[in-house]
Amino acid sequence: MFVLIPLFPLLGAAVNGLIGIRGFSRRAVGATAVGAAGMSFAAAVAAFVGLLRSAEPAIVKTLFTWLPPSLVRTASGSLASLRVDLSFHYDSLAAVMTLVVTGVGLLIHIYSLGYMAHDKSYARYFSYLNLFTFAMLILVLGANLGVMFIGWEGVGLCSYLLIGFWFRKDSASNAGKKAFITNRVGDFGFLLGTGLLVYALGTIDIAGIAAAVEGGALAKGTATAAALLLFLGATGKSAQIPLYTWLPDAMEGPTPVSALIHAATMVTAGVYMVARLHVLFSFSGTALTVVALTGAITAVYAATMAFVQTDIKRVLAYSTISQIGFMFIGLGVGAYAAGIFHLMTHAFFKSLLFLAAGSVIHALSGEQDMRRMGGLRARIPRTYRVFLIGALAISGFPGLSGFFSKDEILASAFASGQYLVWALGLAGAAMTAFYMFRLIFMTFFGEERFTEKAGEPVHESPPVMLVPLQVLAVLAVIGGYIGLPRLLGGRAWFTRFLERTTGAHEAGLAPGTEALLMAASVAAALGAIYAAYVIYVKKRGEPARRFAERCRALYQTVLRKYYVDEFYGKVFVGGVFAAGRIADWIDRRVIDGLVDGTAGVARRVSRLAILFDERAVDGAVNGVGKAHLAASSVLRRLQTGHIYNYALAVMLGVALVITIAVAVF
Amino acid sequence: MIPIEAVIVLGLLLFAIGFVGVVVRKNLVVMLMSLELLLNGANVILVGLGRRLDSPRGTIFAMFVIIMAVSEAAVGFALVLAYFRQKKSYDVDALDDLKG
Amino acid sequence: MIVPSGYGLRPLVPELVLLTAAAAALFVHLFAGRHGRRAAGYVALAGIGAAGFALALTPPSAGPLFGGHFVADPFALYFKAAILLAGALAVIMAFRFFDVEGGEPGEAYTLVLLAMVGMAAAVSAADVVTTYVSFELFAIPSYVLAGIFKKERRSAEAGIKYFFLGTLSSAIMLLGLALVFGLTGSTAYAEAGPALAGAEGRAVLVAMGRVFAGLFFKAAFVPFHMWAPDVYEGAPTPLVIFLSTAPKAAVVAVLVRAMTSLFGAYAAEWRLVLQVIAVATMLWGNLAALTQKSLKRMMGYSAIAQAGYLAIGLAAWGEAGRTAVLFYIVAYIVMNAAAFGLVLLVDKGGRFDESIDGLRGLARRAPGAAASVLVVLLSLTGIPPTAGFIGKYLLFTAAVEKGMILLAAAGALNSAISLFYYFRIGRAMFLEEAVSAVPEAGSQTPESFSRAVTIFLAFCAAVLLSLGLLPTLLTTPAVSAILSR
Amino acid sequence: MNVFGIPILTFVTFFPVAGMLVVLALPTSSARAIKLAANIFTGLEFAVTLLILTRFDAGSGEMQLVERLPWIKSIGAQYLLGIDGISLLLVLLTSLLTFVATLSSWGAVTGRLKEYYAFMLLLETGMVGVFLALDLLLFYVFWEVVLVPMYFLIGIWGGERRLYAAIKFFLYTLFGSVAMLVGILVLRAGHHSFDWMAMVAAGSVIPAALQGWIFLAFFLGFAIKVPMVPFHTWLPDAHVEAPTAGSVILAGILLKMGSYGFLRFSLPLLPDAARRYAPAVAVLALVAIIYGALVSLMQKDMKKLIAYSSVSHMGFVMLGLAALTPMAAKGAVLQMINHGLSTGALFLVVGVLYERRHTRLISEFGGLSSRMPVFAAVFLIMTMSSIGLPGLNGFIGEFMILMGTFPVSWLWTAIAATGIVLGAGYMLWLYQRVMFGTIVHPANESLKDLTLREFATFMPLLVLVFWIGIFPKPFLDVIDKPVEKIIRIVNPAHFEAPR
Repeated sequence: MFVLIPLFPLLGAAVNGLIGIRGFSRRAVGATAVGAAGMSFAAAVAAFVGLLRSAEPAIVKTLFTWLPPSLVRTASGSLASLRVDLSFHYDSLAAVMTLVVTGVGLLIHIYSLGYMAHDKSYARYFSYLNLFTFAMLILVLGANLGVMFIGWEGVGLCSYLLIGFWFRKDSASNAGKKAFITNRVGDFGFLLGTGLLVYALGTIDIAGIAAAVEGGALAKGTATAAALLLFLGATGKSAQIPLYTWLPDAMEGPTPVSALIHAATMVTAGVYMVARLHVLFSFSGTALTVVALTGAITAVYAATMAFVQTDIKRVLAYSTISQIGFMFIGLGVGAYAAGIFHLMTHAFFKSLLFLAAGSVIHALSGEQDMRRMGGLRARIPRTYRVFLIGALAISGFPGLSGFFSKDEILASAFASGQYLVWALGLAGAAMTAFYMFRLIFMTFFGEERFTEKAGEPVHESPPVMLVPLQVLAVLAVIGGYIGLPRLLGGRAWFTRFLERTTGAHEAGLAPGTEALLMAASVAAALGAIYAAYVIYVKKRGEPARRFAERCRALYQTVLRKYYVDEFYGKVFVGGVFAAGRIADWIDRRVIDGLVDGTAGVARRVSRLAILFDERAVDGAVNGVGKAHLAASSVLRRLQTGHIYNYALAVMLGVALVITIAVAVF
Repeated sequence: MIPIEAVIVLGLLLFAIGFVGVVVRKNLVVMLMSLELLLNGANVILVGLGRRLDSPRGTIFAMFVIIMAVSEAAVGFALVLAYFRQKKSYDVDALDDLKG
Repeated sequence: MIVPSGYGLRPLVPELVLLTAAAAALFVHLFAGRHGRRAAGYVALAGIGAAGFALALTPPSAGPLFGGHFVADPFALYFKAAILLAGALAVIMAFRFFDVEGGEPGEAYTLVLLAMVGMAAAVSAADVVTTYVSFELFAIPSYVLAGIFKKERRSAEAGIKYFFLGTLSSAIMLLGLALVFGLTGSTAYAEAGPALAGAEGRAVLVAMGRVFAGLFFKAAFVPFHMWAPDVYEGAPTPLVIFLSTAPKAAVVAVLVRAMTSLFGAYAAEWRLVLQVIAVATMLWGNLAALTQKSLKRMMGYSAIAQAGYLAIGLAAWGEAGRTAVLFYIVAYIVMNAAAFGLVLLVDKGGRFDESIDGLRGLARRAPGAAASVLVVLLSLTGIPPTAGFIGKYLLFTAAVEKGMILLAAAGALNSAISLFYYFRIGRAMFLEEAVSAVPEAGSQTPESFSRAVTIFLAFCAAVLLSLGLLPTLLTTPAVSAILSR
Repeated sequence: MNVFGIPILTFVTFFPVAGMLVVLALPTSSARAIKLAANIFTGLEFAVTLLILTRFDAGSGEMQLVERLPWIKSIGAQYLLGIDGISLLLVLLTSLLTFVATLSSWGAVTGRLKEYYAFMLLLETGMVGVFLALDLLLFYVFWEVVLVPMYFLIGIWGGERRLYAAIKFFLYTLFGSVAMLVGILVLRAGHHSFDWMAMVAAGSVIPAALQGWIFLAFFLGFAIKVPMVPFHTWLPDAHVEAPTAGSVILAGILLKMGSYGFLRFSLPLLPDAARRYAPAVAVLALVAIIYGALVSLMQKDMKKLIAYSSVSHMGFVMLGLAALTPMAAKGAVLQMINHGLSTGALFLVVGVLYERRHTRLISEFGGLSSRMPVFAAVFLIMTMSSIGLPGLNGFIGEFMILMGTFPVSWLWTAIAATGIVLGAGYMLWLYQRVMFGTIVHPANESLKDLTLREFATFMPLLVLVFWIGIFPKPFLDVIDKPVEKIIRIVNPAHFEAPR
């Protein structure tokens, strides 16, 4: 049943991609794509309901054998038969993910109908979007690392195509390429991690890995190595340190794409993967710590960069990186459910923010620079309202979804005793609130800094765009209540539902401590919002400017993204190209040179130059060849034409023959 | 009786003189004569050996060689003459159209 | 000195037929006059055909005849057949040559036949005297053949060079043969051989070295080969076909016989000698061919190199080595005939263009001939599925089986080197365009292609291909010729 | 099983020769008839190779449909053909790609048609023969037969420096193959037979030291053909100069002859040497993977870029074979097929552009996506196939090679995986530079999208790219047993019961 979920988007992509692109009207294209997304969502809901009713914790459905069995000699010396089936796995974790993917996906499909209405490549766009949904669902449902990897790379491909959707722009196609290649670096880790598991366990089946780990078949060191390699893949896909640089650039894509792929779904694939392999990560311990620390550092680090960005979408991009850091904190302290909970709420409010930002951009006919916005509150009030909801949610304003999920993560971090992680998380939360409201204030408050182009007045978006926004706003508000913690009288339903898959995790905090922590984060968030208000509304951004001037070096460093892009460009890309040039030089000069016999000896044989024109020298082509030709001309000189020379040669021959014969005798 | 060694040395001497003549002299006719000397050197050895071994075969062999030498000389002269008609020269150094 | 009853002169019939044909050709030449330029040739061809017929009817005999001077074993018959083949191919091409270039071919046909008599005798010789006499019997006509073309100065030069060096080398060989006689007191191989085994080794080796020198000279092995390129370039092309193939066949037969009967006890020594000679010959021939501009001279060096491969088989010896040699000699005759025949394909106003450039664009102008030549080139290089490949293959295998892996490797390497120059021809024919497709008015005489040569080339190609695909056609008689001895 | 009374393998091998004769018999003036005949023959040939499937037992690892006739009795050479799963896939690939290449030549080749198609058909016989011959001498014969037509295909219908490229190709490969010939001779001296099956059955008769030498001789021949660094420099030249169809066949099939030979002969016949030298081969393969990728990155000519990418991809194949584990080896065999399909298709892609613009310089293009959407899609799919996107064929091979290699050495796997990253780099950059951006060059404004005939040539390749990517089981099932059999001979330790 649940296998149908990815089927619809696939069909939608195929229909639009093969037929729609040629013959369909825009309406038909839209209907196909949205219909596919809708049916997929319906199927996801149905499957979810089915899972709730079922007593089974997980359903596995195998379609067919993908890679037939091969013998593998594992680390322990035993022979395993590695078989990879095209099989799917549906449990509470997958259920949450499919609902998020198809639900948010459906809304974004609808939104796109309006946003992309004037684009020439309408069918191509929707075909890619459907294809993405399909790939993401494969990633989520895959029952083994192989199938997961199909989705993993599939979403990467779609991301590549959608970032570079407006391929005439060089920046767009560059960004797409950068995203793909950075992800490939992550895949390098993913593949090696998979290889290590094959070697260690002889299986890449997720259930099989879990069973083997629990059965004690894996050494701790091996587990750590495998987990870290896989996590390298996760950092690529989820834009964490050190592979985060592609995500801000990815904003070159259409805004709905940013919302769906680069906020709500694809970038959380790494989070999902770690959660999916929680047994492995938990067993290692060390790996889990690395995950938590990476998440915490990324959360703060990315937030600092969001402080100084002026491109509305780039702020959101850094925010996404930061928020995914939070998710990894949750996973890293063992609170898998909390991490996934945040994943879900983040999907609501971040896609809301992106789509709302898209609405702003739409209103201003493509303007993305916040320095040329301001005062939009009055001009596009509906967009403003939903944007504000999203900003409050992400800031952890009490009662909104972000508050619950973030709080649960921070509480778990504190409970795990990793206070550094907790402290970083708290700081990150405060920073989040600050830059989000910096964004709100710069965009919607103050004076209007934009110039209206003639014939394109600032306009509110059409309903087809606003309705999804409003739905998402509602979700961003109420989405947290399914995981309402016990402290606040909830039953933590979401956590318990997920713990059917991830196993129980007790925060083990005293209610008092928990309340205190909650208060701390609320205070941090509210304080940060207030600070933003003072700086950007009351003082019209003056303090920020003054700060930038006074600490110019620091400001520049942050603005230039800590020069990491430059560093990567110089060291890695530059290194590869330098190596490429060297290799190319070797190829042309050394190897072919040796072969071509550029050796001066051969060149000096002047007769050859006369004999062979340089263009078509069959003999001289080849290195050995040139040497031969030189030898040849020597031999020719020996052939003098004189009888007495020849006669001497004959006598020499006689002597030679006799000498050789006598020598052996 | 003359020792066989002396006969052989004589033959070899003749042979060597003939060879040196072929190599050193530049006149084709002289070279032709040197060739005859070569063959006669061999003949001396053959006849000497035949006597020493008390076998008629040596002499018979030598007679065959003489016959062959005659025809060779005839052919050789014919070729040299044909060449002379074209080049008006007996100089062996002129024979270098074919080389390389 | 008793002739075995029932034999009489029967084993000599092929030689006698050739001799008769030679006389007949001479007469026809004298009386047919200028109108019958080809008449002597037809007689010669008929004579060769009749000799072949006689050869087929000659019962092979195991033992020596005529007092141990002569054997007509299957081995000898095989080589005689090969020599007849070489003669026939040469005579056929001679028609074309003399038709275009003019000249008096009658003597040439006679001399070819006479030389063949000498060769046939040499192949059967089982006595040092017979060996020497038959050698001279084919050597003397050869000198004349090289210098026969009076119109061409280079021909006379070729004749003189061949004559002086040839006579010198046979004198050296004579000295060796005399020494054999001196050491053993016998001239028959059957008696001398065993005696040599017990004689003073160094003296035997000196004798052997001299005998081999004479043989190597005729086979154009390095360093006795210096005459060959000059003679091959200077002599009339059809006679080069003859001179570059038939004597080698005869010499190889004599060598094999001398190695088994006379110097059988000194196998270790001559095998090393032949290894060195083989490598030197292949390398020298191939390397020197690389930079030649004249097609004919290049093919001359190619002929030298090809003989080097034969030496591999002789060095390897054994049944396999000799079988390989027997196979390769036939392939060699056909390949060489075709290679030199190619020179006669294009006639540019009464002359043959001997340069490689003259072949440019041949594939377009004469596709059939070009395709045949391609097969011949593949065979010369040793690329399957041609006789050249099988032949080289057999030679190399024989060497490998005797542990001479490096020798085989050298042979293989050489066949790769030879690709350089053989495919200069392929390139000219197929990949390049003719220098000027349209002859400029008056400056160039229109060229004509000979249908006969095209057919000739096609025939050679067909033979090479069929021997390449079905080598058993030749290996079976070769093996039986070897085993009979 | 017979076709017209001729045993099927013989028929498959020599049917193209019949085609060649027919083409040669047609009058030179009737270009259409010549093209038609050539296409019909290659098409029929493909159909007949498919017919083999009906009598092929996929579950067996043994040689099937064996045809044995005496050939050269005196040296024990036989006319011995047989087919197992490995050969089957390669023969199918050969007949398919030849058909595709012939089809793609319809408009591309205009001069000297008769010779062109005759050489194409002769080439096909050689290639099929190489994959079917089980007698080493016969194998060598077919191996060399391939050389000549390819030489002429490059030399006559090639680009500007075709003469240079053609002779370079010929010389390189001939040097390699004479080395191999010597190896064959020595091998035969040890076994007194050319019969692959008999040699395999006889086992390790030859002393290990001698095996080493033979292995090196074989390796030289195969490594030049594959080609492995540093024997690869003939490849870029040959590709750049060859006509499109020639490139397709060169990359698609000829290179596979090298890796096939390594798997079929070097491994099972010289097991001791293979075990000893496998790490060295693997290291060379790794060098090829990285080196090929780096050099690709620097290329300005599309064909050259793809040629170097072949060096990199064939490095994967050789790594898979040198790992000596069943999984890696199976991956390698599949990768041979994959590389044939995707690189063949990429050369067709370049050919499409070349036919329109008569240049292959990347800088001449840019922004083509907007003018040629269908072409863009095909190119993209093939690019993705080449860089190993899961779900497409390329991934399966690479994945199995990497997974199979890991137990042997994690370091090899890691280095090879780096190659995958680089592969994405140069291919995507190529795609970007050709397809994305705005159209700068005015000549590109009027480019036509794929014609129906062009699309039809891509179609079978597209289908297979997806088929192997999604449901590779039939392909892997066929090669499972034969590959395992070979690996069992070379590396029995891999299969021993755990101690």
